[in-house]
Amino acid sequence: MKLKNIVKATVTAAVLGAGAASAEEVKVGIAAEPYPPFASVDSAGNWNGWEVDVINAVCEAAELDCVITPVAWDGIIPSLTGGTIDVIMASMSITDERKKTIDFSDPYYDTPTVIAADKNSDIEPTAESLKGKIIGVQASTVHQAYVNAHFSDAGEIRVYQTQDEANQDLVAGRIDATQADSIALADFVSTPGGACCEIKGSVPDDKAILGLGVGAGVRKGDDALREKLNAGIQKILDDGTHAEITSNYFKTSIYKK
Amino acid sequence: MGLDDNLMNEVGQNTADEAIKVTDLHKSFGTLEVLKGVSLTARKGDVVAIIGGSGSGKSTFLRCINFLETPSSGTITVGGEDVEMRADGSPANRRQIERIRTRLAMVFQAFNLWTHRTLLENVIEVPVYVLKTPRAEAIKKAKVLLDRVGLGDKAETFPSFLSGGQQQRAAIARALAVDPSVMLFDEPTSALDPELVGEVLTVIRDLAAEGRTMLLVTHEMKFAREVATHIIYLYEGRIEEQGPPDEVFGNPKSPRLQQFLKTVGW
Amino acid sequence: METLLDTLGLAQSMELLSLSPPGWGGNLLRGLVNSLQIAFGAFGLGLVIGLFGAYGKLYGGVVIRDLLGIYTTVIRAVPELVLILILYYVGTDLINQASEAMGYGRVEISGVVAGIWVLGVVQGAYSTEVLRGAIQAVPKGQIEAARAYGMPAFLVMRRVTIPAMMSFAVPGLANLWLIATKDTALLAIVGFSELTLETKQAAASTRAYFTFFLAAGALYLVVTLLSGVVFGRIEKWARRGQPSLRAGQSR
Amino acid sequence: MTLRALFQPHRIVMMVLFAIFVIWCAMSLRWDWIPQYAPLALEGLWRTIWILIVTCILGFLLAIPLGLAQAIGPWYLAAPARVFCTVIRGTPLLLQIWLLYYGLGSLFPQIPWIRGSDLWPYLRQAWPYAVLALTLSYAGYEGEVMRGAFSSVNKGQLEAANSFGMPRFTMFRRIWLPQAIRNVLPTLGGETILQLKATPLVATITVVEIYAVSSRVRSDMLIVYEPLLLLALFYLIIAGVITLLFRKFENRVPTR
Repeated sequence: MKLKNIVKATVTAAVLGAGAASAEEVKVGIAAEPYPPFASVDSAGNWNGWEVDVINAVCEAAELDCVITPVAWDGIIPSLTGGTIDVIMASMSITDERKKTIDFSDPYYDTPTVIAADKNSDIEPTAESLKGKIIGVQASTVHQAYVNAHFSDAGEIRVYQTQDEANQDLVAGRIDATQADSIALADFVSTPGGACCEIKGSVPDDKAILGLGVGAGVRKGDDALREKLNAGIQKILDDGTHAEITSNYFKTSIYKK
Repeated sequence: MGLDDNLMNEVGQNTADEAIKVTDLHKSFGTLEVLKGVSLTARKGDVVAIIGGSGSGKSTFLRCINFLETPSSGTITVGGEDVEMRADGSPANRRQIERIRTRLAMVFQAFNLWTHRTLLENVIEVPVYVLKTPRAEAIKKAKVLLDRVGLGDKAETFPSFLSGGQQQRAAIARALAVDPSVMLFDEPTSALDPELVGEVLTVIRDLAAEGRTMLLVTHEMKFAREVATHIIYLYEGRIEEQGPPDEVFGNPKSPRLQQFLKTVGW
Repeated sequence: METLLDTLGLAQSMELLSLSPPGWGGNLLRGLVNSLQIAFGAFGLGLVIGLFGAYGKLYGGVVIRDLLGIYTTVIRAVPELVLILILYYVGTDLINQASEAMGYGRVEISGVVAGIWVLGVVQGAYSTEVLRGAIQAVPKGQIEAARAYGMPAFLVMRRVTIPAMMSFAVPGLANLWLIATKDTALLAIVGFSELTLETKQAAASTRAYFTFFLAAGALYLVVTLLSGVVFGRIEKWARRGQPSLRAGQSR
Repeated sequence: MTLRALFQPHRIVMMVLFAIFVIWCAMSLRWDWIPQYAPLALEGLWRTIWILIVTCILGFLLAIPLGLAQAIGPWYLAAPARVFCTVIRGTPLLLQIWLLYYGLGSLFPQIPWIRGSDLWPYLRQAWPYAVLALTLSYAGYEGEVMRGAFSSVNKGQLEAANSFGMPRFTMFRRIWLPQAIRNVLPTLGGETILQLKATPLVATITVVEIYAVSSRVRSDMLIVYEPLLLLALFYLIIAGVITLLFRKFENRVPTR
């Protein structure tokens, strides 16, 4: 009987798939959408990049058995609170708004926020200069919040699922400028694909929105894990692992004391 | 062969021979009472033909006997076994009904063969899946039965590819496959083209001749008179007249029966 | 051959699509396997829900019928994307709460299972309607005959109703299967690494958007066309007893 | 449904339970964000609705030649129409949208004159791609439906028209098309609801319709269920309105 087999297969799949996770395993959530040079997937399906290396180093230092789990950036916080993942380490800035829902570890990197635009344009990272222009940002980021708050005079604020799509539209000329993390944009304009554009400078700081650097997010009250992560971050900062990883990717430090 | 209730009670020792006994059966659809107390007893080997105009309740009566319709009240005894009923006439014991149904093989007006199965599969379906007969044995028997109704060469054909007469003969083979103690025929030739009626009647006639117990709802008066051992004439949910065929057809007493026989061109 | 590819500017595309790294063809195929797995599971789960749903709608009590009515109406009026998000979060939330209440701690739900659950619930609503229509299309007499010969209800369903309704249900189910395969693409938005997400990742990493989107489109199309052939066969088989039955087509 | 049917005991119980659920939602979930986002939501709602209407009309207009070509066209028209419908129906809409937006978007930098053209201000926007993708999708599905509708028009009536010397185009316009449309009318409502359900996909190419607004709320407020539940309610209402409209429309057109 065919139907019976289908039922059997479905039930088996559900039981096998929903098996309880082993207690020690820590699922570290990263964004499923590539965010080079921090995290991107290669054609063999492996994740790599600065942040992935740091995740591995922190987990090793904190003696945690980590599993990297890609989830949609757009739903990464619900995935954490819902238990699909245990930690967010996806270049998430520590902001007051987010702290209402989740807890953060100490920051493990902090970089300025910049505006990139076409080399031939005279755009500057100021509200006056961006008046009437089309700005692209990634959804659910501090940049989206910042642009909404500070560049409300812009002609249009276009919201993308990934920074990559915003970059793509910048190249295609469909947006005039994009705001993102300096490292991510520096990496992008240095590639052949991003040769059209350049970084026009950092935007005026607003700690309340842009946050206090990038930290690891954990569920509220998950203090044991947060402490472990803090210890791990501190350890790789102290023993030079952090600097060593950074030197593999960048020319300067991306950690501010 | 007296079928009268009172008579039957007098010859009580003969109840072992009773194939089927229905007492005071009522059936209503909503406010419409279709059967108003019908009783009938058929002993082994009896062929009871039920005749009557349309709307007289003859098909409903047949369908109540194997609970395709739920009777409103009355009792039904099959092979000496009382069917357990609730006060509202619905079957109290589903298992019992299912068991009894396998002994009452029904032949429908619209054949109702399973169109997704071949004739052979249709015939072995109930023996194999309900009566748990070994498949090989069921197939062997089914082939004999299909041969008997003249469809031996059509065993692997699907019903829809056959004429109505062939389908009805296959349906009779399907009924025979369960070794029924009573066969119920619900106007088996009404849906057939006139030229196909004969082939089906021939099969039924043979079955009657070999002493099968049958209840037969039919419009074929000539045929009824020829094969039946007893005739029941239903009028508006009641038995208007009954008796041996020669009496009922030869010398109808009720004016309604006389009128009825006139209209059907007797 | 190679010069031809070169002149058409396709050589680069071929390289990008090659099966072993640095080509991304392997990723696409992996994504396709995931997509098909989810589609298959969801379709199966949908069938199970649909069968119960159809029987419930036809023979259930008033409460069951009303509940099923609400289920099919809501599911068929709300976009799959929204349902996927709601069911995904509700599902993981409920399972975790249940599991924590029983003292097991949080449970990991694999992407494939979550995808099957989410799409299966959506498929179930459509299956319910398809199967209900098919069951109603089975001639009453055939079911009556089965009952008249003493078949218990479940046996009637297994031996008569379900096989007999197949010929009416297959065209609709074929459509549902195609919807299931295409709906897996929506899971990309929740971050499951199925074909569409793999495609997007490959396209973003190589900037060859056109190449990869076209390649993925071709893969989906192959699945569709092959499914068409397979369902054509199934339909022919299901209709073997009916010489002249024309099946309706709907989306 | 009559009022009486609505007030059967079990339905009253269910409605009470539903009311309790609604009250519970109102009490225990966060709704303080609604005033802040209401204008944006209205804008998004309006965009969803006009995209739906425009793409359905354009798609239907395109579906007529597609259906006609497949039903009676010569092979050099029937074959492409058939391929078009197969491809549209055989691939996910999401992929089609991305192919149009990002695929074409990646080609523009390579073709400089496009940026200089008068069309560029439109090509920069996202909505033309959304409208194009949804129109083609609707045309693909509806073209298949129209093919069946054209084939099922009674040939005798066409012969009758022919015998009165009606010009071919008049015959098409006066007899064939109205009957074909009447044939598809019952399915059109369902197809339009399917199109409604396809509209949120355009949010992934930055078109701010109602779904995109709910995503914005979700990410701004870090809440999950509230905007999604409200969103589902919106779609239910729109789908209900579509059903009612088509029912009214159908009643006006006598069938058979």
